[in-house]
Amino acid sequence: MEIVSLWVIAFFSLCIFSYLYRNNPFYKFAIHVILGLMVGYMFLQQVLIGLEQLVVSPILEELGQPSPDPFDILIQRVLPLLVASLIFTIFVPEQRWLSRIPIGLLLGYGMGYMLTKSLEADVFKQLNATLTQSIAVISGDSIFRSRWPAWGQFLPGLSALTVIVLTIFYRFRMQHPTIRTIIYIALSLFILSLADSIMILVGVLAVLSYFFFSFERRGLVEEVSRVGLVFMMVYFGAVFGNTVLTRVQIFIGQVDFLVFEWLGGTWQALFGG
Amino acid sequence: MWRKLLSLNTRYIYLAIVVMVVIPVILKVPLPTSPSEPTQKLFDHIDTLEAGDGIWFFLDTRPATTAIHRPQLHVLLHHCFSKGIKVVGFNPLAPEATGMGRPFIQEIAVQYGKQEYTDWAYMGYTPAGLAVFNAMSKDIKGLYSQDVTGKAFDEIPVLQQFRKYSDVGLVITLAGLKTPGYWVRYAQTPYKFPFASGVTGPMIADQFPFLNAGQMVGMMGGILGAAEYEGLLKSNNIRKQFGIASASMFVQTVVHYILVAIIILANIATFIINKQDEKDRQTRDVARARIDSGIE
Amino acid sequence: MKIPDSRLTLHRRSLCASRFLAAGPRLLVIVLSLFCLVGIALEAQQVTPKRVEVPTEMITVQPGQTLADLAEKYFGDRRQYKKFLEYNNIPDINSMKPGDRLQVPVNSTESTNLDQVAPNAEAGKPATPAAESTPTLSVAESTNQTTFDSLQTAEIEAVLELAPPTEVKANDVPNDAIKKGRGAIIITWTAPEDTTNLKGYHVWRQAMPDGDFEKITKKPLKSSNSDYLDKTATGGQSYVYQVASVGGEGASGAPGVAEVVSVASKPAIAQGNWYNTKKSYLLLTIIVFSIISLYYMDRGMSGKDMFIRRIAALDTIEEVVGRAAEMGRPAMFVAGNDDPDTGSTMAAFSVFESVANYAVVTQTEVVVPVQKPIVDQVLRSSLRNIFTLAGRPDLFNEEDVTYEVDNQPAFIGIIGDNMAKYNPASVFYFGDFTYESMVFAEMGNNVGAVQVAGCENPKQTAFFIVGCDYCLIGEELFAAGAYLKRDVVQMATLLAQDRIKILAFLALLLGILISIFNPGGGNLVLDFLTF
Amino acid sequence: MQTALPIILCSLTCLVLIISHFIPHEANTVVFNQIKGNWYAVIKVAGYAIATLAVLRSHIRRLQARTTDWQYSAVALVCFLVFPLTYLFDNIRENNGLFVTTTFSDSDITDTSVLRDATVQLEPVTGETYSGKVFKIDGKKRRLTVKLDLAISDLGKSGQSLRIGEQSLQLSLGETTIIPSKLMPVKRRGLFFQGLGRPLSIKKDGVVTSWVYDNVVSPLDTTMFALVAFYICSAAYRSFRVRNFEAGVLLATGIIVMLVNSPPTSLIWDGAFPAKTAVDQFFVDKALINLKDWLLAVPGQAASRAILIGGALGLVTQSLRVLFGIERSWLG
Repeated sequence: MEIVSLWVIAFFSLCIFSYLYRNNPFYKFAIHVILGLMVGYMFLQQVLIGLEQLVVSPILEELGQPSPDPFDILIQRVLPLLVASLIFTIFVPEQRWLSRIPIGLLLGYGMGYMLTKSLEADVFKQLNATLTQSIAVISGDSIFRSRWPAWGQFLPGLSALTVIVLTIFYRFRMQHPTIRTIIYIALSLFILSLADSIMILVGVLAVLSYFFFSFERRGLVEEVSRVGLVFMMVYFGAVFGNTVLTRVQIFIGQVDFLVFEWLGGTWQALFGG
Repeated sequence: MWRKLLSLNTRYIYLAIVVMVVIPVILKVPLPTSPSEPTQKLFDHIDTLEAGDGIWFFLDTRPATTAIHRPQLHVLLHHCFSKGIKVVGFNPLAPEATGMGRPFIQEIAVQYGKQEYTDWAYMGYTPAGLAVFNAMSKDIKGLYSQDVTGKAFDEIPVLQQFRKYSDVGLVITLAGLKTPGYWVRYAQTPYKFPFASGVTGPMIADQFPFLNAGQMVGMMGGILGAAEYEGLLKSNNIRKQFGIASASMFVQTVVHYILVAIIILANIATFIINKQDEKDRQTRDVARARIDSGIE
Repeated sequence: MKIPDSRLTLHRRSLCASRFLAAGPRLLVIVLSLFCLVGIALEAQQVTPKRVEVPTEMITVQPGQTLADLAEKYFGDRRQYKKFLEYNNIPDINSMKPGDRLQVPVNSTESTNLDQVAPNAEAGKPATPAAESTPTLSVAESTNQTTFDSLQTAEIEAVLELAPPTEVKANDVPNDAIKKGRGAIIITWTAPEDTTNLKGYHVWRQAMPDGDFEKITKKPLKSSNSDYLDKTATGGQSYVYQVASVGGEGASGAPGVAEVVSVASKPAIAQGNWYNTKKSYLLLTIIVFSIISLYYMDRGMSGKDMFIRRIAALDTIEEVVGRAAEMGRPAMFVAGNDDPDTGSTMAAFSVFESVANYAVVTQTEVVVPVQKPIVDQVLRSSLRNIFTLAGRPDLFNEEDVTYEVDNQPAFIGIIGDNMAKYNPASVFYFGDFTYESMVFAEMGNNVGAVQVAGCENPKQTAFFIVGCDYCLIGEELFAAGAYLKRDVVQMATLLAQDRIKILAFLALLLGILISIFNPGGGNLVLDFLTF
Repeated sequence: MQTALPIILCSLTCLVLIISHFIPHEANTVVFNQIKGNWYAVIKVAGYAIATLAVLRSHIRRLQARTTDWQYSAVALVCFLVFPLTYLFDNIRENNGLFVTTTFSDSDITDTSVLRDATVQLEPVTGETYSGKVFKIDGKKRRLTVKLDLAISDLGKSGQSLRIGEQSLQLSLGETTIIPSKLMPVKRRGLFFQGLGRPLSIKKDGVVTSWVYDNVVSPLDTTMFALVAFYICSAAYRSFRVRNFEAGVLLATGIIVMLVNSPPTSLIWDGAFPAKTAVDQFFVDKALINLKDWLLAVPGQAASRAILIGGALGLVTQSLRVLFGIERSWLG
């Protein structure tokens, strides 16, 4: 039995790998076998067992009780089943719109659930985390302040102020390149004078501004959103480079199986080597 | 020549990868690695254990990361079984890992002639959730009435001497999930036992706080950690040859370097080709200008 | 034959949206805000109920004391002694002995009593008899008798040394539910003036109509803490709590330890709350969000111009479909691997509408393999309607949208097969993806297709960025539908989203500036962001 | 009507869900679970049913029309039957008959596994006595399922008679008898629905089913995952080009991380720049590792956070469109 299963696994793995050369009958065969199996599996697990657990056995249990409650059965089991089965009107062209009702209920549920959850978990929590980190760094002492405590106190506020004031100037009064450079210098000074978490904050702000839809990308917005784009590119590059390792490792594991467990196991089974 | 490089059919790349991977794996070409500090510390800790001591390991992972955690578990088992240390495995936090543990141990146990139930056991999954951290400080019998093979708890001798944290010399979690943090917070900090972790690559950075705080005696970071451990096993004459981890580290290195190389080559190629096109265009323009002037 | 411009068909669809707009959204917003207001109001009056700050005390029956005496002492009326019986549910008046503890029935249900006692509580001085009559014996509580004189002595020293905690309040914990019939009640008190020889506190509880006081703290609480969370209260059951200040070697709970108790003036009932005040900010944000989008909707309906900047990746979709048309090869659309009721799949639906429109206009075949059930229903009927609107229902082919299999690896394999079979010239990936993103992108590239991808998951976006020709990052996916359709009503929501984003942006800036210029001080932004 | 009714229902459901998020009261959770447990789940089931129909229909059509690759449709249709059949087979072989589920109080026994070889007597009110053996022990919930020795033929009436009324079950273990604390109603299982009471957990349920799953289905996942190794490399080769500044950044970070991930790099680096003084050590020693970690931890975290925030806001907008009933692409 061991050998058989080894060979089955190896056969299917090789069939899949053969796609790397080109689409071929072996690959198609393997894929369609899996497709058939999984459709059957889903049918079994989702439809049969689902029906049994959600509708049949609860109703049986209820009827098994000394005093079954018909109302309960109707509202909680039969009615949902009826509404859900409206989806089958997809096969009746003129009554097809009825199938939208269960779909609508499903989507309404999902999106209503999503709205609060994502607003709470992603928006508020993430903003909170970002802010807390950077505040912890500012009110606590940072690399910069620990080195030059004397004016390290003022520098963050000073440079931030410079950035803001000059930016306002640049935006409305004089669009002079030197001012822009000064802004950049002050900005980098500001970032340096604080710490990584401020870097994170700046990155978050920049990337957020990349996603502004309602202004033309011009002037300051363009500058900032380009910084944001750079941040994102750094992230994407790092993620990509980091993933190569694990993915290749998976393939190595596969090769290890094929070579040692499959071939080696077969060899042992045949010649007891 | 440069253009040929750029218009290279991807199948050649696939072929190259297959060759680069399969041959070293078959030959088990090792990459000798210098052990990093966490791996060294983990090795030293296990080395201090006596024969007859026991360690617990926890598979908090999914089958998808088998390729990383199998080598990690194997180097540990090699070390333990060679020293006569008894091993008990659990996966109370990851039901998916139930099928993984026992075969992994068997592979190594047969090499050292260790018997299941007397030298090692695998207990599998128990639906206790985060309560295990507390319960295991008292008695694991409260959690497990039988092991993964269905053998009753009381009939497994190896369990009788290792029933709570304080009985074992080391608790190590092989984690593909975020569990090491939980272990430190809920188990190691209150109950104070030697604890270590073997994690996947992306999780390494998260472990250093625990290591620096001394809450972990050591760590095996990704497949590289396993490779370093194999190197330690070899340099201490515990195993003669390197294992799959070192081999795969060699493969990884080759693949990475060649990948980087061809990327850089391709960029040079594009650069040169653009230059050439530029030159051609200029010459063409000059020629056309000359023609025009000739017509004039 | 003449195929109407895609924009036209889209416009018709968006108009049918506008009819519902008149009332619906406003109604919903009103409902939401009403809910918010009512909830806040409800909880506000539930969290801080009016209370009388008088410690009603337990007294010990002295030898020779009759209930009538006590009644006169506390109610100024000898005929009221029956109250003792009913409040301490003593069946037989003769069963009482010296040393029995009686609760003096001062109880918020009887406002008359409260009004009498309240004034001298305001004076800060506890109610008259508290001093001499509170000391009791824990032995006597546990109803086994001790001799009379030991009782006496214990009383004396207790009187000398211990003072009861004041202002004992018991309240239902807000923003929680009854879990498995258990609710939570928080008991708060303030320590007495002189804490000499005050080792700690015990908390006692009495189930309201009938039931005797039982100690719910195993070992005395430290004298430092001034509140206790009783998690074992049965939901809906009203309790009277009393807090005893423990003196002597109370930690051991040995007999002969004096306690001085004072009782919460108002019985508390653990109950589920109907509104979570902690999350008001969340609800307010939603309401503001919807109001802003309503405002922009009105602007849009009234024909004002709404500016949305060009999104490069989305502008390419039309020409990518056009490319397939030129090459006479089909276009493929993959709607991710997530359920239909998730945001990214919804976004994929609306992108698909536009893609299908362009395809119909340019007479391109669209191949749509689907992984999840119901998604295929939606996409199929969408395609059908678009063909119908374009006036060519005859061109529609049921098999263009096919549910393949709901299993990730199998679906990846099928996609690979389809790529080789249909050889699409342009492929669209919209929705949620995991590791298959890389596989799809490369498979598509190997058949020489131009690919556009949009994915919410940041990690997978990296692979799409590398593998595909054009890629939507993050929320551009959700903006895509509105952007492509140029449907004013939906673009209004985009503008609203931008405003909210600007608010978040400014909130971060403000928060950081506050903490820069006043380090270590309070930060209102942070308070807003934390629940 | 045809569009208004579904949309109104949809947005009402949405509203209910939003409001219920702000109600901690226990009644709300009850209602919530009702909706999720009955309506949501049942609609999902219907969706799967119709999807199965659709895929079967399309493959049968391909078979009839003899389109290209019709043979594979035949393969798929044959394989479709495998899991239901194996599961049915396993269940008939494993557990035909009647099952009594019971909980026994803690005072009974400490170690549940000794119950494994207990003999069971079940005496319903109807008078007749059934013997059975312990089928399944749940040590945590202290619940054990007893399988009665009954043929499938008398499933019907005995099942009925057993379900109603009190049964007294006694487990006799050697000479000691244990009377369980409380009895649950007998689970009657139809011929096909046998064992369907519990979720189909592939690991435990039946030999054949799990064999097919372990040897055909689950290896595929790993193999597909392994395919990514090839594709990721070819993708890197193909599209890591310095087209503009951003692409350059992408390339640079990618290459740096890849280099650092291969151990010899840091060895070479440390060999090339030996750290003599403390300052050198600060800047040189482990410089590459630190750089990689920093790239992922600081700019990377910033970007991913911002993308998350933006995406969540977009999601909220999407849900608002559904709530307002102006998102109609799902109507088709």
